[in-house]
Amino acid sequence: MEVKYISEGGIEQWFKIIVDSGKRVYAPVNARGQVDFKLVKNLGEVASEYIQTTQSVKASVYQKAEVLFSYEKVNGKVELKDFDPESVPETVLWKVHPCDAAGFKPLSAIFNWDTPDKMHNAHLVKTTIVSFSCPASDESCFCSSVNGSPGNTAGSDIQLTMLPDGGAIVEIFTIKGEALIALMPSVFEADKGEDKQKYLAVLPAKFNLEEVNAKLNKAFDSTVWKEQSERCIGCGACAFVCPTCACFDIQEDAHGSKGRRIRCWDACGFGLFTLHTSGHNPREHQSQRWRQRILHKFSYMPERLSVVGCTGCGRCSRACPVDMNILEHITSIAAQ
Amino acid sequence: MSTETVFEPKIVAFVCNWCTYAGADLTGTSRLKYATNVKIVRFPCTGRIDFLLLLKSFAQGADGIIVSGCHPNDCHYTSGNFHARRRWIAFRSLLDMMGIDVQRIQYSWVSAAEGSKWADLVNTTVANIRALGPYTEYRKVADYLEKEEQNA
Amino acid sequence: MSKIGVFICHCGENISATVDVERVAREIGGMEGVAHAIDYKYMCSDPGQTFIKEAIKKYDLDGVVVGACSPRMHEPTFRKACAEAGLNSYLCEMANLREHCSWVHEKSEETTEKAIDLVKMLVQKVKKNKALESIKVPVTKKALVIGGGIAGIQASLDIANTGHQVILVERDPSIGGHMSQLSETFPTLDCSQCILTPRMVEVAQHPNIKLYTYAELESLEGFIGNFTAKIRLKAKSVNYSTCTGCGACIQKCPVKKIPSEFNAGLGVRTAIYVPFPQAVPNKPVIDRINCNYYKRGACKICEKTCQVGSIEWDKEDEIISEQIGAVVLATGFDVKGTDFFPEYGYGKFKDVLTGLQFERLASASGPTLGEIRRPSDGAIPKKIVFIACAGSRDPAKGIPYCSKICCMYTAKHAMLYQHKVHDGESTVFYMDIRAGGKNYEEFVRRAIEEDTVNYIRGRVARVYEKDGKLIVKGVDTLLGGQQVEIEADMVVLATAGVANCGSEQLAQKLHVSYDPYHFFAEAHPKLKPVETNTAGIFLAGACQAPKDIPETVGMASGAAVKVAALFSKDELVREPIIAVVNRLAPPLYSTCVGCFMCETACPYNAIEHEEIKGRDGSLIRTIAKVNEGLCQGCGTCVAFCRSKSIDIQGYTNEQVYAEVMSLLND
Amino acid sequence: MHNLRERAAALLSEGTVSLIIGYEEGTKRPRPLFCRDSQTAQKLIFDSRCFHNLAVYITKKELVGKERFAVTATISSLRSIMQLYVENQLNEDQVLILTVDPTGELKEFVTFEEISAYVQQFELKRGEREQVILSKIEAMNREERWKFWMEEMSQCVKCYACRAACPLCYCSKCVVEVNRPQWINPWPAPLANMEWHINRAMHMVGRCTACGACGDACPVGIPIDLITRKMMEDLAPEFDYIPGFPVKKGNALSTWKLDDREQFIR
Repeated sequence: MEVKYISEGGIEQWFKIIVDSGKRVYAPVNARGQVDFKLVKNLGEVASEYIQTTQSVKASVYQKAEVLFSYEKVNGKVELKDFDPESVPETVLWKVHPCDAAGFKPLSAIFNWDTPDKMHNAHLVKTTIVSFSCPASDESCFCSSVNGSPGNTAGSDIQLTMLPDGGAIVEIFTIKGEALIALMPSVFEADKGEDKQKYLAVLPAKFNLEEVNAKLNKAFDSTVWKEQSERCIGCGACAFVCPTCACFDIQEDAHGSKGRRIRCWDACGFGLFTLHTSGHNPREHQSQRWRQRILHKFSYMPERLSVVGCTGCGRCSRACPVDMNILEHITSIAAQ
Repeated sequence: MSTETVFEPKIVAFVCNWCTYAGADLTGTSRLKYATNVKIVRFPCTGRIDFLLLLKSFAQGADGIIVSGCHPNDCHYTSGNFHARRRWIAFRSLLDMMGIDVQRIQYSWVSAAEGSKWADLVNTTVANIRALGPYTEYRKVADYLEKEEQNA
Repeated sequence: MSKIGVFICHCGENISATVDVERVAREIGGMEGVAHAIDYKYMCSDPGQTFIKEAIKKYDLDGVVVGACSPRMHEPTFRKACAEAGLNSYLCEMANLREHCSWVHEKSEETTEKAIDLVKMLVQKVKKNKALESIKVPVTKKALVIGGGIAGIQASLDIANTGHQVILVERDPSIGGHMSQLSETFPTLDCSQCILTPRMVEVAQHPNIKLYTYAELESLEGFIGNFTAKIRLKAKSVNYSTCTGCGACIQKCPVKKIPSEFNAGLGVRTAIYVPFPQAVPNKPVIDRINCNYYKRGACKICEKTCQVGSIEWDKEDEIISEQIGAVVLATGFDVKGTDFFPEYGYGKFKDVLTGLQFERLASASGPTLGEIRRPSDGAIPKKIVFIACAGSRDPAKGIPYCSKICCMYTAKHAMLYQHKVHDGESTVFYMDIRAGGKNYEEFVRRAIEEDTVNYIRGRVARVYEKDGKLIVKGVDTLLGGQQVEIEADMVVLATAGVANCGSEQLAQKLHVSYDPYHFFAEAHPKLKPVETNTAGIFLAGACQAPKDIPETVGMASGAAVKVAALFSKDELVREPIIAVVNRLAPPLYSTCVGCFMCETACPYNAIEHEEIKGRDGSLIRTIAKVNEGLCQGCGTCVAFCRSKSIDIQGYTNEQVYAEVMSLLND
Repeated sequence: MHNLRERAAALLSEGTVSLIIGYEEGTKRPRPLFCRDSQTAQKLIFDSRCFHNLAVYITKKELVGKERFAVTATISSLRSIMQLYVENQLNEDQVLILTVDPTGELKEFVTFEEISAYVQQFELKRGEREQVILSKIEAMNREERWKFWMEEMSQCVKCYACRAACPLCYCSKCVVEVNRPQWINPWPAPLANMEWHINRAMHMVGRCTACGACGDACPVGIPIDLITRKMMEDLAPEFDYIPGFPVKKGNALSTWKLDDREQFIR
């Protein structure tokens, strides 16, 4: 890993070069009273003074609905158009929080679990992640409880830590990162030896992951699920804002002689998610779906994919209309 | 104006079987001529016409829509057209609220005896929609891929 | 994949003249799921139908689309053909290439392309069609006839004579209608009452006919074979079971100056009255509007004179309910009054009469006992002018149609006048003489040639009074529009025949459609002249359009046969075009959540509550269920159901969706 | 301070009801609470901060079961509960409704009529937020409205939180899950989203009581509640109903008047 310094002006020039290089740049933008990743053309658009974007950066990497393949029947013959990895444009994700950057590891673990997911991988190959360490956090944040931290560099190609002078500590971790630096090496100065930790939010761990894991191993039949989930109204908000949720649905979009197969986001909280054609539903009650959500992230994934399915971004807690606060619920499980 | 430059709108007509469909039959038996742009879909009653079909028509490329049935009090099913009328009042104000062009939907009562009214309705509607031009505004968002490209 | 057969009809030249039918068949033949597509000169002909039947067997078709005329014309024909070839008849659809395409467009590329689209649309629909079985409903073999004129009388007798029960409802105190008011009838000049009254008596005495006079239909619920009619029996104030019809009360009644409806206002009647001497039933009713007792609370003379104490002062309207299987509408027509004509004095001139009033003057039972006398002074008119087309064929007056009977009765009137007043002089102003009908033309010629009636082709602009005479100003178009002025003693207007008052409201009660002039609409102008769009309700006589007696009688018998045919079976087979609530396997049972908003939406109260119970009998859910008998298949509930739990057979969501999509996907 | 907690505790211990759905303090604001014992009942609160429309739980059989239960209801919830009555979704023997009137007095209702009589005295008015956004939209021309809503709709992620939060979206199978035919594309896309929200609004005509739960639940902040609210406001005079005041005689779209407006019909 390489550490450098970049001045405020340097950041501006570098950002301009990145945009001019023709890459799509997504960065947090404050619009409609919400901060979310949007396509940006200049640094001025990028939001500041916020704790967390409403949706995770995931939403900027994958479309919410993606065409796996399309087809057309022309005089009796079917013409098939498969997904083309080359069609994915070079993308830079700017000002990603460490908890979002860290999300790509669990995502890859799921998508490449048995057979590698062509589409998922194509997106990652074309994406460079410039994360910014977190100077502040709120009551929903808990990255430090799930192997993360405000300065966590996992999943980042480059991480910036903003300094009082408007400049930043630049940590470069990957070739993709270096390539981005190489667009304008001149603006990068030698590391000034600043202590990164000084500029990070202070966020003590709220629970012990191993402890929770141990509890969960025995919790399958616990009454806790019903107690916690009674007020859950079964909407998919938590899943749709989550940086690691990967559940999807396959849909056919057929019109006369042409059509396409579409992969779109889904949520394990939906009643229909596991409904069988027969009418039988193995996860008939919301409590079972809630249990699935928690166990999947905190038990099954660590066991089977040796990665935690949660990065502690706290978005689900913020998005939940009925205050299903994941931090509160996990700590209560840990305390049992 | 040369024929190539004339915009030929696609118009779908949702009509009831008892009044307007029969009225359109009368237009035929009376040999009255009208534009070929309109194609009739037959329903038992205007009460049967689902607002989603109208939305779908626009999404699938219709530039205009005609919805027509029996005059008030003449509904073969007594009140199907009254229910329909309410549905359209609500639907219309909703579409307007959402910024969808309500001028592209022409509602009408055409009885089994009004063959000439049907011909006239079709011709004027075609003319109106032609003046409004193709409904690309709506169609543009119909296929989300295009939307994504606009993004990029 | 489906195997659809498509059959494109040339309809002689009707379709092929503007549509390239070969191309339609060719292009459709290339469609996904189309197994066979041909075109032929006359698909509805025997060989045409044979093509379809053979193709069904040969290609094992699972759907048929016939591109021909309107389904309203030949759908039954082709569905029957399919059924005969073993294909469920509801797997056959028609594309309307004639009324909706070839007849309304010029020959062009577009016309052919439209035809292709129309067929494609039905092909996509038929792919989603389901085999349906027709519904059987019981038939109540009792008919309701509304209106006791010659039409209603004839229909009642004909139905009754087939051995079925009939209920005849008449608004007035007696049956007979307009025909009983007529003097002689064209073209034979036989006395109207002489031929009518025996029929009236027959009705009264017929064991299968239940007669309700002075009664009106209150409401009609239900459907073909299973109607419930509520009938209002207006209070007659006279107990018919005891009344002997002696007429003493009528003699004594002090209120004597009420204009007689029967005499078209030319005569008078009493407050307790029988409309005319040959009335059936020949028993009086009290006209409460004019009766002293009901007006002022005092009199009761009739009660005193009545030997059998039949007067019922406190009698109230009674509403009875009858179960019936069919209805014949025979409510007849009415004529415009002279007050409708400003140019002829708005009815101010006593001696300007309507044809109907003249009938009464000429009738032996009339106010003048058959002598033609002026209402004003009772003098015998020496000069009389008849004006044909008074109102009729005059769009400006809102009556563009021809009233049909006027030409003939005007000729008759002139003839009767000449026979009664030998030195009289009669003139007829006419537009055209329409004397189509057996012996009709001969009849008119007789009036002109033998009875020297002076026919002037032209319109009368004005009629005004000048010292006791009526001055008729008109033109003779045959004499090059020359002005004609006649000093007449009497003017008779052949006023237009119009729909009877209240016919619009009645139509709405019965759910039958009516034309712009409020005449009831037949189901098909040529092939279903006595049926209405509402199954089980038939038309007889002038309530459908003005017509003369023979035509009316013929139509009444026609309607009677339709009723008899309906009553010939115990069960009626109905089209299965009805709504259905989906049912699924447990634990879902149905997607219906039982909000029952459909219940309020249904015009036929066809939505019932179905309780779904568990094995232990405990209530699981209550969902909607459609009554097969009551549902008429309008589909309002379908469009209304939020969860799409109700669908309508024959027009299912899948079917209409496929149609619409096929029009637009290209 | 009202005696909600004591009353709740009593109801539970006496066994009058087996469950009370109410509010407790949450991490950010009050949140729904399910009490099954008098001890939990001590967590109950009911004040102006209580926003959630608890009527949404009434139609969830897996929660309320077959036994008698109570719900603490705000005015908004009461309006929804009335509509649920109209739509045969709850029976008077199973539900006890608790509310606290503006004077702080605890009230209990069982029948539709009782609720109706109480709700009658409250008028349904636009709040500040509604006023601001709606007047903005009302000022726009058609093209601007289209642009505005397309921008909003392109945010929708089809999480259906709006549907889940609405007490009147109780269908066991929503039209968006019907796929024969597939009326509305199930994936998030501007048009599919637009169609979903138009459909939702149509299904709400004459039913929506403007509780705002859908808008509140939307994770991406689309003001969808205003669509149905605007419809309610615009159509109430037309179809003679009082906004947010359900009556037991069908629904605005399942009934009609002979003289309903029709100038737009040729």
